[in-house]
Amino acid sequence: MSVSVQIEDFDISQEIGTLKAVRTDIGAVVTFTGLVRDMGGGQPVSAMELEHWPGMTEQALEEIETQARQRWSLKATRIVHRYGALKPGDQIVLVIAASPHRGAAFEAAEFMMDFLKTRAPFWKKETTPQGARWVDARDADDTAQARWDQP
Amino acid sequence: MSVSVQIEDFDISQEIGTLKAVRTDIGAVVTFTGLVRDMGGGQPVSAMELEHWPGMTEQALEEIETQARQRWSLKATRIVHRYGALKPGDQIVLVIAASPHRGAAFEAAEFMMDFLKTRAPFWKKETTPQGARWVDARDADDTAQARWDQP
Amino acid sequence: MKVLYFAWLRERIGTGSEEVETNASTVAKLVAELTSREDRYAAAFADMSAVRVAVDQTMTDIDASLTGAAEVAFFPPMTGG
Amino acid sequence: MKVLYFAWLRERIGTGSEEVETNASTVAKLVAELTSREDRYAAAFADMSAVRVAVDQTMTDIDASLTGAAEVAFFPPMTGG
Repeated sequence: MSVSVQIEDFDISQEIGTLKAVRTDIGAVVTFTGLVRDMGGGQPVSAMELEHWPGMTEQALEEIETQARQRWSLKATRIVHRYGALKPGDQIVLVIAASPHRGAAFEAAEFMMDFLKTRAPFWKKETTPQGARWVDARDADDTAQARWDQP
Repeated sequence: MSVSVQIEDFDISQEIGTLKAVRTDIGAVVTFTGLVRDMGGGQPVSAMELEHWPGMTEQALEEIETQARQRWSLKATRIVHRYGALKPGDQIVLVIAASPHRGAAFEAAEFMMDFLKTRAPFWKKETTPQGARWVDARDADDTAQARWDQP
Repeated sequence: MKVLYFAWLRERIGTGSEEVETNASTVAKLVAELTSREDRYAAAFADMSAVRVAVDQTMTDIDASLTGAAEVAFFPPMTGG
Repeated sequence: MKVLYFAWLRERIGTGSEEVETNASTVAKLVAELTSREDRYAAAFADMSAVRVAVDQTMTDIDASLTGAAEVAFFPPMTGG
């Protein structure tokens, strides 16, 4: 269980390798990787700047990880989120959930992503031919997060 | 869209790299990796032998990939399944689903795994202190697959 | 008729693939014929609820016709992934 | 009182962090006070439905008390992931 907020890129195989290095009781590993898309709001995107709230961000990601581990039986979790200057195709975020069985790993990874979208203090600014603009929060992300409240 | 049935290990970062090398319209990549667990049926497992049906296996995996791409808007998919002699901690299977948005990527990856569990001609034999035994199919896997039939 | 066996069926019968001379018109009749021939087939086909069948690489059941078929495969439920 | 601004709030106000001398008892009163001081605050706080608030790093709303608080942060809805 650990989180990193960093400028540097990450390597998924290496991150999984670290999680499973010390154990052989993991049967299922689910990863989610978010990438910068070349289109946003109907406009071509040439660059993205990711702003965050240093200190607060780590705390928010740890809280999301803790909640996931309270809800599912997980052997390992990991969240890596980048900030700074990115371009289309670049990796933004990595979430990993490892469990003995696949159902828990899938659900926990999706849960962490849904919460991260609405609860982690990051703000995206995209550069388009019409200039730079801050990305609006999507209602769909609030809906995706809210479904985990249901009993 | 491609499948591989191989003895060799695979590298997840490299597999994702191949999928996204030629495009920047992917926002979400979900991977599932199945690993050999050190316990099976309450017994410690020291080794696993994976038997398959050459020729038929590739066809079954391609059919699963095709179905996933008919149900969700996916930019890329990939299935790699190993056979032969494996040991606890080894990677068995990799499924990747890439989409502009995360919901489709999560669902498609889970769909492909559920079908793979019951529709791909593989059979596992585990070595335990009580000798070698063929792994029984799990009812839970049939249930997991059947839920995709619902409208 | 080419007949394939996988996993513990292959082990009990002692081969993964063989040519069988038969006029059986259905999978069930082929199973009965093999079972009467030798004990190792009887051992493999003792509990048909644990056996799955494919005719010409298409999953089917014990009552499937073998008319025009080139290949039959017998195996336990799949455990991939 | 330490006040933080992120994203387009930071851009409109022209700083990400500042010390503000205030006796405002709630977030709403602080916003009103800043808005009356300078146009750049008025521009940033023109539509408070698009602004989120945290007091001492806990998400709250515009009516939250500032009694005993050391830090207030203003930012648009988060867009991580």
